[in-house]
Amino acid sequence: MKMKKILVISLLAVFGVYLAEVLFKLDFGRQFFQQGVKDFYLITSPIKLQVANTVTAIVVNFRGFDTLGEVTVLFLATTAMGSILYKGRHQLGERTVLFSGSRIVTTGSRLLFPAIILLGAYVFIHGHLTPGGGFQGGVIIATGFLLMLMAYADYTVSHVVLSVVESLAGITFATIGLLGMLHGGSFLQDFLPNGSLNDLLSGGIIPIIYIAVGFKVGAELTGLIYTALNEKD
Amino acid sequence: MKEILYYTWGAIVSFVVAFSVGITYMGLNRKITARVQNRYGPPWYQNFIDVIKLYSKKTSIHHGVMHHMGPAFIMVTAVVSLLVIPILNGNKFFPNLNFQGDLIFLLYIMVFGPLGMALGAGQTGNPNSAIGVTRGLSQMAGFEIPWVMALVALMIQYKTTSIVDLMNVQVESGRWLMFSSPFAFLAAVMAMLGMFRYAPFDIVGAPQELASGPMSENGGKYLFVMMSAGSVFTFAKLTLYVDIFMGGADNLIILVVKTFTLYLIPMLYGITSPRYRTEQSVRWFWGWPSFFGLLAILQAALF
Amino acid sequence: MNFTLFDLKIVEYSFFITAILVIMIGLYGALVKKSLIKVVIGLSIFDSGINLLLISIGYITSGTAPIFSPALVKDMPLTLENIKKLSEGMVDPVPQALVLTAIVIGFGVTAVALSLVIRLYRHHQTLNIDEIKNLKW
Amino acid sequence: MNMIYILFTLMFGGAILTFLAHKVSGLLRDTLFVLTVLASTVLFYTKIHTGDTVDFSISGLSLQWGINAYGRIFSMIVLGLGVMASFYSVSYMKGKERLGYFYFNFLISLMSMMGILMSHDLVSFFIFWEMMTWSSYFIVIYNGKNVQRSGINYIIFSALGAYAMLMAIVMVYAHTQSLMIPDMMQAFPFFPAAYKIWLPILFLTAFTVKAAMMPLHVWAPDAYADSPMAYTSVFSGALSKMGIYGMIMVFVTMVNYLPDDTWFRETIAWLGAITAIMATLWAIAQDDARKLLAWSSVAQLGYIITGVAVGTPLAMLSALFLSVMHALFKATLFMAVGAIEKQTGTTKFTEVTGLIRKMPWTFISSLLAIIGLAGIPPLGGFVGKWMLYESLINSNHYILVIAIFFASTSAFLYCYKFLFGFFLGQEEKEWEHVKEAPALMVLPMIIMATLLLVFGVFPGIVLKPIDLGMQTLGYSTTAGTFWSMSGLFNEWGNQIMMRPLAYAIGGTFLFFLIILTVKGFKETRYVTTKDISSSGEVPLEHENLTFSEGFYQPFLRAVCPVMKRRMMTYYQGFGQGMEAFFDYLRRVYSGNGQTYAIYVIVFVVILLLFKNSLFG
Amino acid sequence: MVGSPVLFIAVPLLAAFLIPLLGMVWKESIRILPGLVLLYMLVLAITLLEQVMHTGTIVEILAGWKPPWGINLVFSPFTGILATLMILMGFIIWIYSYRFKNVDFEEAKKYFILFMMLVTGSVGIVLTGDIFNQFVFIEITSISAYALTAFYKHRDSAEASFKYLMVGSLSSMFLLLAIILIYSQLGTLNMADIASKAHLMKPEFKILAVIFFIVGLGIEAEIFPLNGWVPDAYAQAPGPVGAAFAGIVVKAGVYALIRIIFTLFDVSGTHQFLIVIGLTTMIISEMAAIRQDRLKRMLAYSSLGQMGLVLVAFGIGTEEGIFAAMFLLINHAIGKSLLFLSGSYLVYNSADKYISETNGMGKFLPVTSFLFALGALAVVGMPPFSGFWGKFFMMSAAAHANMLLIIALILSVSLIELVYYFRVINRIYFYKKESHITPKKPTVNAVIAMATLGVIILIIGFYPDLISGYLHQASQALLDKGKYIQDVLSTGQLLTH
Repeated sequence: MKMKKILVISLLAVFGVYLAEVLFKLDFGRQFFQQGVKDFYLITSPIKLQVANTVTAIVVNFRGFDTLGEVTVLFLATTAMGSILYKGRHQLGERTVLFSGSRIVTTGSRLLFPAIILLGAYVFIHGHLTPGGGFQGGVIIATGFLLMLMAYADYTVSHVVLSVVESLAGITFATIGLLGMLHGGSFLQDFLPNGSLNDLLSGGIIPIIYIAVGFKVGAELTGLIYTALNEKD
Repeated sequence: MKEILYYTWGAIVSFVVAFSVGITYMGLNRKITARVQNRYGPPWYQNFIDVIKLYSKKTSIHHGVMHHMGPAFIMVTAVVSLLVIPILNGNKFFPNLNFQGDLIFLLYIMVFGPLGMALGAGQTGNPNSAIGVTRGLSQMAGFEIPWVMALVALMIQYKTTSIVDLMNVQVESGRWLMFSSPFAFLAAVMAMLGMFRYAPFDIVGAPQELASGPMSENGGKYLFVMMSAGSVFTFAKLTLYVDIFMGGADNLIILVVKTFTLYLIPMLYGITSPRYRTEQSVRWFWGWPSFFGLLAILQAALF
Repeated sequence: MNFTLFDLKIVEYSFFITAILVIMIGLYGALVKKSLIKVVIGLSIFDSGINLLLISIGYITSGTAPIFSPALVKDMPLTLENIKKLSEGMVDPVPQALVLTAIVIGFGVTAVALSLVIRLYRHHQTLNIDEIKNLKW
Repeated sequence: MNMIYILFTLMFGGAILTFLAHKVSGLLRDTLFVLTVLASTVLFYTKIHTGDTVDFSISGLSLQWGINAYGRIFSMIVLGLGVMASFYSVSYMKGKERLGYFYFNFLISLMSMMGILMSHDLVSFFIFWEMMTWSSYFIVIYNGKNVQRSGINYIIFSALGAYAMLMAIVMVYAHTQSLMIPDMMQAFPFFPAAYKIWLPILFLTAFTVKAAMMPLHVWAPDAYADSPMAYTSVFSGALSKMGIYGMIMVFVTMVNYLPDDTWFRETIAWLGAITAIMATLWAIAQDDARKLLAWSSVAQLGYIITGVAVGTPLAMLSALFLSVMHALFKATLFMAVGAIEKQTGTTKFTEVTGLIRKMPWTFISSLLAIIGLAGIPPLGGFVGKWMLYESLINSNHYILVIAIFFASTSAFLYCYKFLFGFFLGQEEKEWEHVKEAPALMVLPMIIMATLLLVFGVFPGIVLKPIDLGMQTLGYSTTAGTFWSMSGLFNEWGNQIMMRPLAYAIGGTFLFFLIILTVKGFKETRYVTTKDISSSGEVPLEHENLTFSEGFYQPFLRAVCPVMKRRMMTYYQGFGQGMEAFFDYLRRVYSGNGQTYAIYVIVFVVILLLFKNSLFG
Repeated sequence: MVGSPVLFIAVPLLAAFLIPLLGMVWKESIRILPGLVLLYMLVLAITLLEQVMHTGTIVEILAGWKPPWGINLVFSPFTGILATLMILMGFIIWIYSYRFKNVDFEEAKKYFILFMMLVTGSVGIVLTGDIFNQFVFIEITSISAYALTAFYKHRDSAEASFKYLMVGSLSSMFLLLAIILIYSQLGTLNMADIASKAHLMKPEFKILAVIFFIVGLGIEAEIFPLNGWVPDAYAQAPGPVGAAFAGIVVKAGVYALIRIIFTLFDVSGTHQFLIVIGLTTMIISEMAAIRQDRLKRMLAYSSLGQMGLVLVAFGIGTEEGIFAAMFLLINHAIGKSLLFLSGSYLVYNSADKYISETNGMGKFLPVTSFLFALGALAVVGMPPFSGFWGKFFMMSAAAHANMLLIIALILSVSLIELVYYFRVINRIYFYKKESHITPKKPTVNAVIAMATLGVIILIIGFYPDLISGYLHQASQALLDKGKYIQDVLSTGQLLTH
């Protein structure tokens, strides 16, 4: 057992040293490469797309395909979790949280819940303007549900609703991509008017996609939590 | 047609000669053996009497086709090898088939008969006959090795596989091969001991212990043919030895003298020997005789 | 060798050093710890270390967030030159975008891993990784 | 469409149709099977002439099929045996299960053998070679669970050989950019020295496996013994000859160009001789006829290999002639065993005796075949043996000839055992019901046994096509110098005339047979084998006095030192050692996920540590 | 115009999102829809492949941004063939598993979604021209694979899946590290762009990136010390999923590894490394395979060995070698899938899937057994089945490259392979059935799927020219790095509608 520890530590040490040796050749804090894609993104995003948040522009537009994949990964994670923890037809596990929180907790949760949802919605709607976006917003929404689930022993979320939301959001994303293809010739191509920088309605398809993503992530994470919560045999 | 008649006539004559000489030898064998063992023994012509007796006996049973044919098989070996072996130097009187066969053919035809007879013996259903056959075949695998080694040594030394050529070599040089290839001769003689199946190699027939023996199911005409074949074959073998080792013979008298001298070897060795078990005899043949055979081959190959 | 641990560079490279340390800690957890939960946590930490490294690659000394917020662009026309000038002071947005994706993916994997842990516990009634080896050779 | 295509289409289509017909009706299946073989034989001999070729290409590899005179020698064996065995198997296999499967593989193996003979390029040669392997393999394992071990052995060794050949083929291909066998032969003298050594070795590995040469023979006895006898006749008679076919080509086209080919030839020749000796001894020790014949096949192939390796024209002639003869007599014998198995249900000498009067035709054909096998004149076996000895003596292989002679003398032992064990000995009540095998089974045997006799007296019939084939291989004609229609000559000018000798033998035999028969014809009557004078006791009805256990005990005691060691034990030891090693090795898959993860890190670290030497 | 390469990704994703909705309305749709999607993809793939063969590589840009700014999909002869193969295998496996989990709607739904995403992810890995995007697709594939591995509840599948996940997540981490290193040096993620700028990288970065790529992708490509999870995962996954692993997923991993080594960097020694690691993988896994007593584990190890062979063939690096490697790849996909598909019926009703439990199945499941034997013959490389050609081309490529020792090694390993396959065939046909096993008759759709694979094996075996033309173009496409860069960076061809 000791041997294993020593082995692993020495392996990791070698690994770390080699990694560090190479990384230390980088001039930290400066750009390491002559001409990368980031310059193009930084210029095109505000000028052409009218999107203030360059990261969002990259995530949803330039590398939107990645995001589609990412959404798929989440979707698959829920499906996978459902499949892995599936117990059989008409069998739903018991809740692992068996009792509700104290009154303070429940009341506080009930109070906070709409605010959290609202915050989440705000974050994903303003994804292209401020830091944040669909994922972040979705996570916040899921947090709200988590709070409720933890606070109440009998709080339930409808699987059907979650699934419908999830699917619809995903379909929206994919359909927008296909519409872009119909419109401009390439998948996920921007086909809506871009508006002007820092307007809520700017950035073409970015807000729509981010809203879809927000819904999707929210629904999926909620679903994940809910599945994990109903785990007890 | 004439040729065939000529050959047939030759064959019959050589057969008669071989038969009478061979059967006499066998009679003499009995006599000599008896004398050595301090017995009086039968007269030398006893075997003639036996043969005639057997021929005139009525044969009432046989055990089936193979059994019936067995003696004919062994006769084939005796007669055909006699025909292939030149009897006298320069093929006087008995040219027979000397040019049509060679030593290797001879080696194989000599097996033909015993195998056929073995089949006949097998069909009798007598267990002892099968036991005898297995012993005989095993022993054959033993003595054939030095025998072939000796022959191969001669063949490569004189670059021929023909008996006639070997005889001519001796006539021309005036030296018997038993002197120019002594090891080959030694090996061949040792193999001959096995070939004649006299003691110590007589476990095949096992005349004393196996009261029934391989031959015991045969009687009358079958035994007659077998006995005659045995005598003819004895003569044929001896003639072969004389031909290839002792310079052949110019006339029948010399042939008889030479063959009888040669015949004394297995006979006397046999009288004075106890008996080997099968595996012992097999191993014996693969021992010294084969060693001499090897020496003979080396001598032939190197010099 | 231009990596000198006791140089002043160590401060500059603290991001990298931290990231590598986090990676190593995570790996250590994943490779040595017996509890499946700890293994998953280790993997998660490893993931975070990588993300940290990824983010720090895009860092530019005293750079701003790559957001053309109203405050930033309020009194200049959106010309190419202006944007270029602004963008030079911004950190690289690409690693940030990548990290976003990587985090989500890491999350998905962790979720699957945890659900597998639940299944394993159900099946083996233990979380010790050394006892869970029905399948071997 | 070219006739060659039609031939293969016919055989392949016939195989598939036969397979399918199995589901429909047995009669249709049998008819189709026999028809396919017959039709392809007729087609081959009427429509396809020496020198016909077709060219085509697959994936940029240009390939060629055709037939030359050399291939024709072996096609004679393949198709001749094929026809005989097909008739035989229709009757032999009657009532067994999975016949579609059997016939399918039977036809495929016939087809692939023809393919081997007709391939002028290495790829199709290899393909057909492998098809032959697996089709025969599927027949070897036809007999159920007990024969799996032999099947696996067979396939392992065959694959070993085939892979060696594949390696040689790609070496040739890489070097000459051509797959044609003639191209290879032409280019061979200019190959680099290492290739010159390795190519023959690799090819010979492949061929000697099929020809069951010494260190690679261990599959053969079991495989021959365990496949259905109807196929074994082809298996041992024709399929093993494919190895000889290849070996001869290797020796003629490659070994000749080795810088020093003597040691090579000597080694192979000696291996062949040792094979012959050891296999003969093992054959003597067998109690099961199938095993006995199987070992005997190995021994016979040993002679042939020796002849091939010696490689003088006479030796080659003898090897080819022996190949044909071996096909004839070994097929006859296997068929006889099959007939006995069919009629009695066993092939053990210790169980069945005294069949001579119940199965006379089987007996006669096996008698003739045994005489041929033992090499006793005037049958075909003798002719081949004679040429082999003469060639060995003529080419100064003195010790070798002794070895061969020893093997062939010892062969008498098992020859007798075969005949005695089945046909002679006491007739038993147990086997009274046994009848002669059906005509379809007996007829092929009789035909082949007769052919053996004819070829023995007139060896020229067979030697003529062989001579033509050897001319294709670059030998000058041997007709007249080494053989005439019924005479044989050696290099020193000694001769042997088969016809007068055969007449002498036949005449003497008949003469004395007549004497024996005519004299006292009336009073000599048949008595049963129970009616014997065994030490004065007459055995009772239920007493079986046949001697069959430990038949050659004394002899085996004499030779036991050399039989203590079996090649198989070494292979098994090797196999077990390997398996233990594998078992040890596969423990790297420890089953612990964490260990696997550590492997990953170890791998990374190793790569990092050696990055400069690996990717520098 | 049927469509463009992006539809290979977009359509199945759309369908995957749709399935839960449609499933609420019409239960059968969860089975039919993936099939329709896969069929559509197959038609599309074949059409595009035909087109590509004549007009050259299709480069599809996404979101309207040209490379290197946007992500792009490259449908070259090389990637096209692989994608087509994967989709074909996916479709056949879909046919096979059409009745899968017939009674349990929820499970079936998840199975089909995951399976479809497994195929899609693999196709994405092959088609994409962006390393980060490739990473995303690798994750999509992996997560589906984890879930599918753990699909059966009553087996040790979770254990297998957890091992897979552990090693797999390490893989993704290393990939990310490699991507970080590349990005830090070049500021770009597009493969063609990286390839064209690779000389600008500092060598130590390049080597480190290559090492991380080799480790990360090596896990997906199942090279030796990184493949501990493979036998467990293959053996514990449901039969069709095992087939998909062998026929689809591992191909994607090998593709990614090959792409990195052949196109992205010019690091010397990688080819030799491929050969060495391929040989090691092959030898060790075949040695392990021969000692297995469970059917699926044996098949899994055998699959590893075959992939090692493929890597060796790629490592030879000549056009001939790549051609051979592609041939082997296709043969392995078809043959090994057939083995998994038919093999899982042979041991259907046995708990432990011992090889001995296939005894005598030849009598009860004649078709399945026959197809299994066919697959085994093909995988072993017996002529005249498809495997032989691959092996032969591989050998001759190696011989041309003067690697005779490698040929000898491969052949001796093939011998081992032959032994264990024939042992199974023997058992199937000639042993007596074990009494406690009740054979399970394959469903009609399963028979159709397996028979299709069998027919493909025979067709390719007898007529390899059918695919060899494509493969030649594919191998040229892989080797011609300059053309790849040019195709991608000069936008390629914009599809019009």
